[in-house]
Amino acid sequence: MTSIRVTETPLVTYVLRRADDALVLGHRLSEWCGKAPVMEEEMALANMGLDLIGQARALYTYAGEAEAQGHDEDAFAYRRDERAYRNLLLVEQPNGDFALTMVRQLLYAAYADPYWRAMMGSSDPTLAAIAAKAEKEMAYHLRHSAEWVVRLGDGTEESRRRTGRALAQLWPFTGELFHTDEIEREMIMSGVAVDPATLRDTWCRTLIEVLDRATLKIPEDGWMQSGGRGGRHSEHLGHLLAELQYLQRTIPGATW
Amino acid sequence: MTSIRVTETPLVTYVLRRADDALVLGHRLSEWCGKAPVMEEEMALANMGLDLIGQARALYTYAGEAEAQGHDEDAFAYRRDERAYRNLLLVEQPNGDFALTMVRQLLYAAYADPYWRAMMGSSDPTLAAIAAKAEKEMAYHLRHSAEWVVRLGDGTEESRRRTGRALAQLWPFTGELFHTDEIEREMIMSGVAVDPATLRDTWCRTLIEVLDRATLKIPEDGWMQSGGRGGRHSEHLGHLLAELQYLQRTIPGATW
Amino acid sequence: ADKLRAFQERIDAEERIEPNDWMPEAYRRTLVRQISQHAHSEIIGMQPEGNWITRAPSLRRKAALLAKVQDECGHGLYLYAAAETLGVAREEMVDQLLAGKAKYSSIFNYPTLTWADIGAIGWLVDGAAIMNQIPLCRCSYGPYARAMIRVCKEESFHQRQGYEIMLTLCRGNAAQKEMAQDALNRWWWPCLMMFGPPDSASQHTDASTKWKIKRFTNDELRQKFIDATVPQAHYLGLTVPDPELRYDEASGHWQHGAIDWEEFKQVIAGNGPCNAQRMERRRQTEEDGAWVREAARAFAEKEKRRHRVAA
Amino acid sequence: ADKLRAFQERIDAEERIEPNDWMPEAYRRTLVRQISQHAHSEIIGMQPEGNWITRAPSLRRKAALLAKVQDECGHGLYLYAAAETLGVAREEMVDQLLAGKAKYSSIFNYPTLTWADIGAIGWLVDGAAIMNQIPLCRCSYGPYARAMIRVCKEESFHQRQGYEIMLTLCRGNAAQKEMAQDALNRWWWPCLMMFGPPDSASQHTDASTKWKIKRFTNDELRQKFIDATVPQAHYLGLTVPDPELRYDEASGHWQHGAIDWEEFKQVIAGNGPCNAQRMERRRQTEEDGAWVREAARAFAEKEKRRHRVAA
Repeated sequence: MTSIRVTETPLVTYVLRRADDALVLGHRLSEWCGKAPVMEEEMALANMGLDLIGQARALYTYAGEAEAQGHDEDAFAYRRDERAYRNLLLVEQPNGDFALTMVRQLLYAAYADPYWRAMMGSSDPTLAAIAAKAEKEMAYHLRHSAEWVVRLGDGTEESRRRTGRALAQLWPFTGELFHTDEIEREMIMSGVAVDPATLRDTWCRTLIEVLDRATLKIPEDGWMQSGGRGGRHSEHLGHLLAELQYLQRTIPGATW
Repeated sequence: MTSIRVTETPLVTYVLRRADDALVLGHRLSEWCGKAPVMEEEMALANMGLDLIGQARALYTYAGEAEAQGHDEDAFAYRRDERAYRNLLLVEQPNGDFALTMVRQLLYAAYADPYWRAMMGSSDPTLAAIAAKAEKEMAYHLRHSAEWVVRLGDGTEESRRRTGRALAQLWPFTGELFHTDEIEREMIMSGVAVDPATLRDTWCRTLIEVLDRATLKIPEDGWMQSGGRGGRHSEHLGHLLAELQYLQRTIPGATW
Repeated sequence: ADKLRAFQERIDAEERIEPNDWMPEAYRRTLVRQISQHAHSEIIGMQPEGNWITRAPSLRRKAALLAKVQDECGHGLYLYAAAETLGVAREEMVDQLLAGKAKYSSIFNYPTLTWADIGAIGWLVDGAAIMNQIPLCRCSYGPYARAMIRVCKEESFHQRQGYEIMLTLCRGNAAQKEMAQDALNRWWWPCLMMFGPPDSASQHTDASTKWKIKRFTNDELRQKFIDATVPQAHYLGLTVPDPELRYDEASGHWQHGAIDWEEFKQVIAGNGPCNAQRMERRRQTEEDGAWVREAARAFAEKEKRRHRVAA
Repeated sequence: ADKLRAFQERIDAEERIEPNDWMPEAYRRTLVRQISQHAHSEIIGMQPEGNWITRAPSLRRKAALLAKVQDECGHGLYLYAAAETLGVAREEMVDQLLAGKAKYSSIFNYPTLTWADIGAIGWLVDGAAIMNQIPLCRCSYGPYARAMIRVCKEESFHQRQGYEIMLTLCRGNAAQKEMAQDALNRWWWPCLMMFGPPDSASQHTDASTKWKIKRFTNDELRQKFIDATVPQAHYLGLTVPDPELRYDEASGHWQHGAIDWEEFKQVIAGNGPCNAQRMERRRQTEEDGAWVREAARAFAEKEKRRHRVAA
């Protein structure tokens, strides 16, 4: 067995969930490397990927401290199976075309930016410090993805069609952003975490404003998918992890 | 380390090379599953994939016997790194579109069919027995891929363009089919193996005949790529193996 | 009306109806709907299992899985052929699927997350399918009945194979056993839903029963499945994820807890975890393959002309 | 002729030529060719390293590699900008690359097969690049010289990072050390070829030297590289794959065996292991991104009109 077993406490689980969000989305963005539609966008996509991988590293490290079982950032990233990953379904969706990637980034950043801003007031000083850095980064992701979504939505027929389709495709994965469960409630009660329900209005307003400029409409709220927080993923995550983890699984226990 | 170390003798290496050809091409064909352009072709692609995986299994098992280090078929398939794989570069090339897959199959089968026919006379009875089965299978692959190449070459403008492009793209990988080295020569001398040089005329005649019906021309012999037999692959093989081997690498030593 | 009576008499006498025989329009429609749904299920069903072909953990399993998925495609093809005997073309049926107008089994809208899911699908999904399909081997419509005989034979082979995968995992290491239990946890309830809504809510049963298309009610088949499967789970050393499950000595049946029909409704309505993905993939495949089909048509045309000229 | 003499005098006085200064057409052409080739190399060079971003063996390495590839793109961008000061648009240069009319460094036509290749590229390829580029920081053309100062700073950071990857592997387990040696075996000779043909066969040296674009010959730079690198390989405990390599006490230089210039010729001619793949990928990327660039243009047009109306 090359997999670790995580000793889950509410704090460990809470932190791992955010770390997984950041890593998986960062990994997806890194898949664009060398394939961006304009060279300037290579830089931007890499920037955003680096921000997210950085957030993941800080959060994994903190999860390791909170767990106190000697697991470092790489143990969490490289040695947990798909079912132990706790990221949102939204962030694991494949890149699709550039419109899909940018809409995905917008949907996530419009949430993550106010989320981390609020988390700056966390009663947990480590999380508050991570939040201060992450908030600045996510504000940039929000700005950047919003600009592209506006440009694509209000660009050509083709770009508008693609952007609308991306929005429709990803919308069912946005419900999960605002879910809470027993674990999260415990963290909220103790002031460690913020209640995502309090972020929903901001998220909606941001999207309405951006999509309005993009000449697009927010989809009607239909059925929402969920499962990521409990490790019930889409079929896409397994393939991502097979690639991500291959080397550590092949030569386990080495220093790289 | 989850990788094995192969004790290479000329026979072991010779057999592993053919086994790797069959496995990698079979794996590529299996990637088409659920994506074929017509349902009848799902059946045909799976058939060919199964034939090749079957050949690989027989050959790996024989390599294990010849090596006598207790390695079974799965040890060779799942626990060798990219640099230890010995397949032709041709068979690891990504599927591309249906034209590329069929041209790749034609180029390989036009060689493998006469190869296995000749190998039925091998002085090694196990290889002769494997050859008898493989020859029948490869005759079908040749027929089937030839039919498609003719149909696509002499179909529409679009299909002709794609088929021609596939041929140009894959042609540089055909030189390797006819290479021999020290190891192979030893096997040829002892009557275990056939000299691939003796198959070249048949191969050429088959291709000229098929491509003629397809209204296409055999490309001029330019520079030929090689390296697969020595484990110097293209960048594509590593990604294929990351997927192929993931589970055995993750939970090593288990029975499946 | 005479025709209708004669038709029903043949049905009652357990005679097979054949393509050229007279049949009521509703009988034909019911059969087309059911057979094409069944064919679509086989084709869409290739996706969740196909997802693991490239990652199967041994060459033997890889070959068996590829062969299994190939069989499913074969089932789809001869079911389409059976439906075509009722005067509807395969293309038409596929178009209906792509347009979202035809259904397929809701079970294929769940994802395969681990290798154990391949075992669970063979054991449970194929097991449930067989329960549904064995009575169809005696279906009143000849071509469908004959197709089902062949399908059932292959399915029970698949089912044994799936069970054997589970058995191997359950006798394996802790990680493997955990994987097997996890798969059972996720597939159990969706499999019970495969038999359709409870009899109290089912719409099609009455006519289908009269015409001997259907011979058992949903609840009867579901009970058969549970009775057959629970002991197998116990033999594997797995826990069925139903805390209310208990054996009723009096009836000799295993009684199950309440099924979450809301989930079933949502999956049927297109909201299962993979509905969108499955349809998108099928649509993409059709789109990507269009140029190939066009080339094949163009070539066939040319060949025809050439033969005409030669003749 | 006066202008030409004045120009050469400025060059000889180590003055920088700036975009608006007069310059001979051949000087301009030489610079455009060299700078754009250099820019293309940075952009194409993203591919072999990019191939390992998704498989990097630790998060630290993953982030560092992604950042490195991003830097390369940045280098490409400011080199294109430097070339643009000579009156040629980036699009034009990229078109020339895609049409196969412009070259890029032949080293990027070799594949990255293992993680150690990422170390080897940083250590050897970037090391060789720096040897080539440090003299360019004093190149007579101002914008190019300034771009190179920035590039060199980042490259030497990358070079240290690559060496550190190799060091970690060489201090690791047997599999890792083997990986490192294998990478050195495959990259050594191609890296020596990066300095171009031997002086006896080089075409561009003369004019470029007179114009102080080039300050050392290919062989001089190659020797510098070997002298710097061989002791590093020894420190790593690796064997340089050149049986004829030996230290010449008299000259204080490492003397190397014969370079296979036929291989170099073939790679330059488009026959390297990855030439076709690299170009195809670049072409595909351009094609896939066309709709995005079109949308951005259309949006910018609309915005302009809107501002005009508002004004």
